[in-house]
Amino acid sequence: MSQKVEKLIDKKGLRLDGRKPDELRPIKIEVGVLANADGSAYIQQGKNKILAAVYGPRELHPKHLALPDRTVLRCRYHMAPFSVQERKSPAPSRREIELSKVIREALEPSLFLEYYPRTAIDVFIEVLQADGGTRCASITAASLALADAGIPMRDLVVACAAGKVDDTIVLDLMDTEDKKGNADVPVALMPNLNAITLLQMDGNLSLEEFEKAVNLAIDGCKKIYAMQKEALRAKYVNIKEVEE
Amino acid sequence: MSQKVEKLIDKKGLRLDGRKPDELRPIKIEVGVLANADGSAYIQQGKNKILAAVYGPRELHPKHLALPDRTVLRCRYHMAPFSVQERKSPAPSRREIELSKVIREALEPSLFLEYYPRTAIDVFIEVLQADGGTRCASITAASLALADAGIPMRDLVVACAAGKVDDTIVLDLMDTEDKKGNADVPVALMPNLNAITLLQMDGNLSLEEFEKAVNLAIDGCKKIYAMQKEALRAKYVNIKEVEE
Amino acid sequence: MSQKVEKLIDKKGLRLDGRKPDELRPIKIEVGVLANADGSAYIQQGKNKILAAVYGPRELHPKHLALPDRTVLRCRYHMAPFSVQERKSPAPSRREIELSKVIREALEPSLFLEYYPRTAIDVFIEVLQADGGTRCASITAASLALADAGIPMRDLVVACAAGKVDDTIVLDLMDTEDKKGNADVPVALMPNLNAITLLQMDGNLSLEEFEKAVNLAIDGCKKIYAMQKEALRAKYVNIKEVEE
Amino acid sequence: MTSSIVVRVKQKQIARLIAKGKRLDGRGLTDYREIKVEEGVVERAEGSARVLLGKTEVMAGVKIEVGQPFSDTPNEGVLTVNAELVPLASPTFEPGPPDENSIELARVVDRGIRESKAIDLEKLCIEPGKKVFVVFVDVYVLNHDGNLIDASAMAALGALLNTKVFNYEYKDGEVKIKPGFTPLPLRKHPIAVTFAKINDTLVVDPWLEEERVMDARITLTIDDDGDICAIQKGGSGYFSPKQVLEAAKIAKEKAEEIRKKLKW
Amino acid sequence: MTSSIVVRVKQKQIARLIAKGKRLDGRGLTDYREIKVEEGVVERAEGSARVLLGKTEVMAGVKIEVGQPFSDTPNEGVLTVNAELVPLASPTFEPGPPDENSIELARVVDRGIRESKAIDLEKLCIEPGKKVFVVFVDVYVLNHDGNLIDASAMAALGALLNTKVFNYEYKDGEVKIKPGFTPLPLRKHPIAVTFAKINDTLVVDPWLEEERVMDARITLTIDDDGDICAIQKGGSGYFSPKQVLEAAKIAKEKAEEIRKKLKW
Amino acid sequence: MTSSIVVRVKQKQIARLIAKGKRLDGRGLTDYREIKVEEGVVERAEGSARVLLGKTEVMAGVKIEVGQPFSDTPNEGVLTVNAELVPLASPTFEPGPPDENSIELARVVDRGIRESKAIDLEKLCIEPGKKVFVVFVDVYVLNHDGNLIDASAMAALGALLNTKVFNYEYKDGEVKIKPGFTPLPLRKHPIAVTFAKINDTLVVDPWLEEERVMDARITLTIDDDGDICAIQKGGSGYFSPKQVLEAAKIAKEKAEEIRKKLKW
Repeated sequence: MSQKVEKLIDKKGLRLDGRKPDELRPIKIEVGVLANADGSAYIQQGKNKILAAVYGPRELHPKHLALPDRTVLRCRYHMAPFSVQERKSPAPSRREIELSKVIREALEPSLFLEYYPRTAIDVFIEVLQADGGTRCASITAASLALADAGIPMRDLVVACAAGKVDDTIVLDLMDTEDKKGNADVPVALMPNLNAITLLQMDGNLSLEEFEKAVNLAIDGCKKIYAMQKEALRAKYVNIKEVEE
Repeated sequence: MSQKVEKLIDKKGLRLDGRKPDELRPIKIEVGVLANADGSAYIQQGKNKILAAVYGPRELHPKHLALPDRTVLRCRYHMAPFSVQERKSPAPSRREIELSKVIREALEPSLFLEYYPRTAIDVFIEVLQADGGTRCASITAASLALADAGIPMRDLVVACAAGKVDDTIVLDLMDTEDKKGNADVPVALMPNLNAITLLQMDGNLSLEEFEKAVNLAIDGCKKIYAMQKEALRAKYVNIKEVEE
Repeated sequence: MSQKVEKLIDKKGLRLDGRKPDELRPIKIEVGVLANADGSAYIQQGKNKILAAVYGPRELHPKHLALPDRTVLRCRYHMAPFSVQERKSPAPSRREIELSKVIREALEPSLFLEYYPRTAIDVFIEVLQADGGTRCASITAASLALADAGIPMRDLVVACAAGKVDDTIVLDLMDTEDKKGNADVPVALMPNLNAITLLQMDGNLSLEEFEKAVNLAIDGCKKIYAMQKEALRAKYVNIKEVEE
Repeated sequence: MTSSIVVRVKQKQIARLIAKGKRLDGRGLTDYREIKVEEGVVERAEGSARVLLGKTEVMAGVKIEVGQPFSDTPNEGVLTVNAELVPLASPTFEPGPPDENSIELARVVDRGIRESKAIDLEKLCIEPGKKVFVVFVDVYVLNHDGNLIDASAMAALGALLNTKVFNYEYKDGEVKIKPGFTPLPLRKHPIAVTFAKINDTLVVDPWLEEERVMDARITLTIDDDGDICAIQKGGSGYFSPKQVLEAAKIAKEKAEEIRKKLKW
Repeated sequence: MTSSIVVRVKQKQIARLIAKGKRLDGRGLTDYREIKVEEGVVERAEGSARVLLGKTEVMAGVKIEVGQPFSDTPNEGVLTVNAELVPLASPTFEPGPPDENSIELARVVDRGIRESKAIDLEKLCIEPGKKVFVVFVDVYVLNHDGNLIDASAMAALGALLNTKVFNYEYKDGEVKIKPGFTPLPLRKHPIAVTFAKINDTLVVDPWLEEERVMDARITLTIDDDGDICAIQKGGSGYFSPKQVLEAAKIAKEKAEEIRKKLKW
Repeated sequence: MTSSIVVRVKQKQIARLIAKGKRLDGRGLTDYREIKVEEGVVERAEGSARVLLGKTEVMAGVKIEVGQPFSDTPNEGVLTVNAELVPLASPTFEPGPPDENSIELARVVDRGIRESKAIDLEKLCIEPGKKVFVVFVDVYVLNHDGNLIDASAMAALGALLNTKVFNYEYKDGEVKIKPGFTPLPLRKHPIAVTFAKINDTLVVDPWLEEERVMDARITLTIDDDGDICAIQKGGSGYFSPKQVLEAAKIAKEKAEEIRKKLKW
C-alpha cells in the first residue's frame, strides 16, 4: 500500500534517466510538418511528442467575436486519448482549459496583434505522447508554428521548466520527477527581450531556491532557443534547395 | 429503516421551531447590498439566505433574441453548492430551471415591459442557504432588487407559502415541514392589485383547506410587504443621510 | 451463460415469424397524419411504428447557416425512450447521429434543392417502436412526408433491407434476424431512376451473396414503392372526398 | 411584426366572443375538446397510451428497470417523469435538450402522480436501500394544439394503467426475471384541469389559438376524492384570489366528469 | 460565392480528365496514392500506428483497460472506436464534441473491425459477466487530404497489430497486473476501399480535390477471405446497382493488393 | 469603441499616478485594500467564510462527503476546488458552465492549498483504496472589484479553518455517522499575493480599474514558513526576471502581514 519513495538522484548526482541536474532531455524539432496548416511544428523532448499547427490570420466565426482593432489569438492545448498512461477522454479537461489559457498568454506578448484587425489566429496543439513538461514543449513548438505561418513577431517564445528533486535544483523535469519531486517551475521566455511570458509553480521552494530555479530554467530556454532557430533555418534551407 | 414520523405540531399547538400556525419566521431584508449590480437585495427568512441582483435594462446578446416592442425579462434561480445538506452540483437542475421560469412569470406582471424595447432585464438569484420556501423568499428579494434598479413597476411582488402540517393549516413552512407535511402552497402577490402572480401546490388539500391556505398565505404576503417597503425606505434614508 | 443459437429458419424454409425468405413483413402506410406538420407519414412495418414529419421550406436560424444557392436539408432520426427493450436516453446517441446523416443523404438525391435558396427543409423522424429495419422504414415514411409537404421531387425514395440468415438470403430482416443473422444490407432506391441512394452493410457476405442480397432488396423496395404510391393516392382521394 | 398584428386582431376576436360566453371553436367556456384515449399502443413498452385532445396528440410510454432507491426513501420504488417536445409536433419546437417548457411539463405531470400517491411505491421495493423498481414515464408530444399539460397527464395515467411489472425472484442480491407479469400497483387517478385567463375570464382546456392570446394559465390536478394534489400557475399574467378558488371548484367537477367518461 | 465558381471550374477539369481515364494528380482511376504505415509510434499506448495516404495523415492509438462487458455479450471483451477530427488537420475542422462526420468515420472503422470479427473478443474476457478487457481505439486525423475512411481503417488495424495486453492474475474479483505482455488476439485484417463517383465514373481513393466535386462516395471493407464485411454509402448522390457491384469487385482486388503490400 | 478610449484615458491617468508611486484609490503601491473575513456564515455547510477585499466579495463553502480515493493516492482524502463566477457579481459574467477564467481561478486556489499540504489528507482516509472523505471547496464570487484570486484563496482558507468533519464508525464497509464533529486537520495557511504590472511597475492587490489597464498579472502563494508553494502568471504581457524575484520578496512580506492581521 505504502509507496516507497524511490531516489530520484543517485549517489553520482545523476537522475533516473542518467542526466546531470542541469541537463536537458534530447530534443528534436521540425518545422512545417503538416500540409494543410498555415504553419506547423513538431517537437520531441524526451518522450514528449507534440504537434502544433497555426491557421490564420483568418475570418472569425461567429463574427461578433471579432475585434475592431486587433486579431483574436485563440489557443487549444489538447491531449490525444492515448498520450497518457490511462486513456484520457477526448473532451477538454479543466487542466487542458487552463493550459490553453496560459499558453495563449505566453504567446501573445510576442505578436503584433494590432496588425490584423477583425481576424483570428488559431493555435492548435496536440500532445501525442506526454512525459512531463508538455506545456513548455508546446509553447516552444507553437511559437515556431506561428513563425512558420509567417506571422510577424517580436521574438520567438521558448519554454522550459526547472524544479527541485531530492533537494537539488534540476532542469527540464520528466514525468516521474514532476510527480515525485518537490517543485516544478515552468518558464516561457522571449530571450532577446529578457521577457518572461509564462511562469507557474507548484511545490515548495524558498526564495533562494526559486531564484536558482528561475535562472536555471532561463538557461534551459536559451539552449532550446538555439535549436528553435536551427529548425527554422533547416526548413528555409530545404525550401531553397527545393526551389533551386 | 422505518422513519418514525415525528410530530410537527406539539400539544400546545406550536411548531418544531416554536412558532404558532399563523406565524412567520424571523425575516431580515436589506436593499442595495451588492456594488456592481444595478439593483440588489438580500433576504434572510428563517435559515434561508438569499441574494438577488438585477442588471438592466441593457443590451441583449445574441441580438436576434431582442424583441422590437418590449424588454426581455430573464431570470436565473440558482443554489450555491453548499446551500443544502448534500452538495449540489453547480449545473442547473431541472428543479432550478422550473423555478427560474415560475419566478420570472411571478415578476413579469409587475413590470412595464413595453417601456424598454430591444433590451433585457436580468434577475439573478443566488440561494446561499436553503431552508424551505426559497422560491417565495427569492421573489420577495428579486422584486426589491428590481425596485432598487429603478425599474418602474405596478407594485412590489411579495411571496409566502402556506400549507398543511399535522392537519393544521400553517404559514411559511420551513424545510422539515415542507418535506414531512401534507401540503405546501407558495403564493406570490401584488398586494395593491390583489393579484396572484405565482401559485403552486403539492400535497393533498380539500377545496376548503385550499381556500384557507390561500388566504393565510395572502395574509403572510401582506405582512412581508410591509417589511419590503420598510427595507426600501431604509435604503433611501441611508442614501439621504450619506448625501447630507 | 452460453446463449444457444436458435434456428432462424426452420425445416420448411420458413422464418421465425412464418415468412418465406423473400417475403416482406406486413406494412401499413398512412400519409398526412399530423395536423401541424407541412407533411407527414406513418409507417408500420412488422412491429416498427414510425412517424415522419416535414417542415419547410422555411426560414433557417441561425441565418448564417443558410446557403445562397440551395435549400439546406436537415434530418433528425430519433427513437422514443420506450421504443426499445431497455429504455433509451432521449439524448441523441452516436447511432442516431449516424443514421440521421445517411437518411438525409438517402433523401437528398430525390429533391431539387436549388428550388428554394436560403431556406431549410426539416425532416423529423420519431421511432415509436423499433423492430429491426427502422432506417429503411424511416426513409420510406420520410419520402412520403416530403411529398405530402408538396416538395417537388424526382422520385419517391423507398428503402428495404435484405440480408443473410442461416446461410439463406432473406428480405426485410426483423430485430432477431438482424441481431443473430450473418449480414444485413439496407438499400434505399429511387425506383424510376434505378438509383441507389443508401447502401450499408454489416456482417459477412461473398460477392455473389452480396449481389443476390442487393437484388432481393431492390425487389422489396419496388413492392413497397407500390404501397407508397397507394398511400399517397389514398390521401388525395380522401381530400377530394372531403372537398366534394 | 405582422404576426403580432394578426395576434392582436385574433385576440380581440377571441376576447369579444368570450365576453359573450362563446369560443372560436364553438365550445362553451368550461367544455373540453373531444378526448380519445388508446391504451397499449406500444407493445415493447411496459405500458403505453396515446391521447387525442382535439388535435393535440400525446403519447406516453412506461419502462420498468431495476435500480437503486433514493437514500431518503430506501424502501420505495422510484418514479421518473420526462417530457419531450419533439420537433415534429410543432413548428416552434426545436431539437435539443429539454428546455424550460418541457421541464415544467414533465414536473407538473410528475407532481400530479407523485402527490396523489397514485403509485404504491413501497410495493416496488425489492430490497430496502439496495434494489427497487424504477418507473420511467416518458411523455412524447406528437402534435401541439394547446393544453399539453392535461393531455400529457392523461397519457401518463393511461400508460400507467396498463403497465405490467415483470415477475422476479430475488436471491443473493441478483434479480432474476420469471415468467409472467403483475399489474403496476395504482391507487389513484389524478386528472389535470387547465384554465386559461382571457379577457379576465377563465376558459377550460385552451387550444393553441387561445394559448397565444391568454394572459395566464392555471392547472389544478384533482384526485379521486376530489382533493387537489397539485397546482401550477403559468404565463406572465395574474389571477385574483377569487378566480383561483373558482378554478378549483370547476376543476373538481371537470375531473370527475373526465374520470367517469374514461372509466378511470 | 467565388469559391463555388472555382469549385465548378475544377469540377469540370476533374470530370474532363476522368472521362479520359485520368486524374488531376496523374493516378489511374483505380490507383491508390502512396501508402506508408509506421507502427508503434507512441510507446505509451498499448498499440499505435501512423498512416500516410498521400498527404492524408492519420494516427491511431490503442489503450487497454479493465471494465464490464455488455449485458448481451457477457463473455466478450469490449471494442470502442472513437475518431477525432482535430482542428489542426484542416481549416474546416472545428474544436468541439464529435460531429456527424467524425461519428460516421468512427462507426465505419468500428464496423470493419467488428463485423470481420478481427479481434477474438472472447479471449478478452476475464470473468464472464463481470470483468473483461476494454479495447479503446482512438483514431486521430492529423492532416486531411481526402479519403479519411481508408486511412483511418488502416491506422486502426496497424495499431491493433502491435497492441500488447498486459499479463494479469485474477483473484477474489481483483485484477493484478503481472510482468510481461501478450499480443492482442487478432484474426482478420479488414481493409476499407473507398470510391468516389465523379461524372458517373468510379475512382478509388479520392483525394480532397476529388471529394469536393464528387457526387457520392462508397466504402467497402473486405476481409482476408475476400468477403465483404461492411459497406457505407455517403454523400448526396446515388449509385446504380451496376456501379455498386462493380465497386465490390474492384474493392476485393484492391484490398488484396494492399494486404500484400503491407504484409497484413 | 468609446469604452476603449475611456480605457486609454484612464490607463494614462493610472500610469501617471503609479509613476509617482500613487494609486487612483489612494493606496500605496504595495498596500492591500481593507480585508474583512467573516467565518461560519452558512450553518448548513461544514465550513464557510465570506471575504471582503475592498468591494470585492467572495464566499466559500465546504461540504464533506464520503467517496473513493484516487487510485494513485489510495490512503488520502480528496480535495476538490470549484469556483463560480455567478452573474450577479459582475455585468461581464454570464450564466453557464465554468469558463477559462473560473477554471483558472479554481485551479490557482486549489494549487495553493494542495501544494502547501495545508490539509492533512491522510487523516481523511477511512479505508485505504476504498473510502475516504472528499472535501469540496466551492468558491462563490458575489461582487467582482478586482483581485479575485487573493480574495478567493482567503475565503477558501477561512472556510477550511472552521470546517468540521462529522464523527463516524466504520464497520463492514459502511460508514455510520456518530454524534459530534472533529475539526478538519489543517496544518498550513497559504496566502495568495497578486501583483499587477502597470507602466512597468508592480502594484499589489489590483482593483478592477487597475486590472482593466494592467499588462500582466502574477500571483505567488506563500506558506507559513515563507516558502513559495504556487505561482501563476496571467494576462497577455510579460515580466522581467528581476520583477519576478522582486514580486516574490514582496509577496513573502505581504503574506506574513495578512497572516498576522487575520491571526491565521
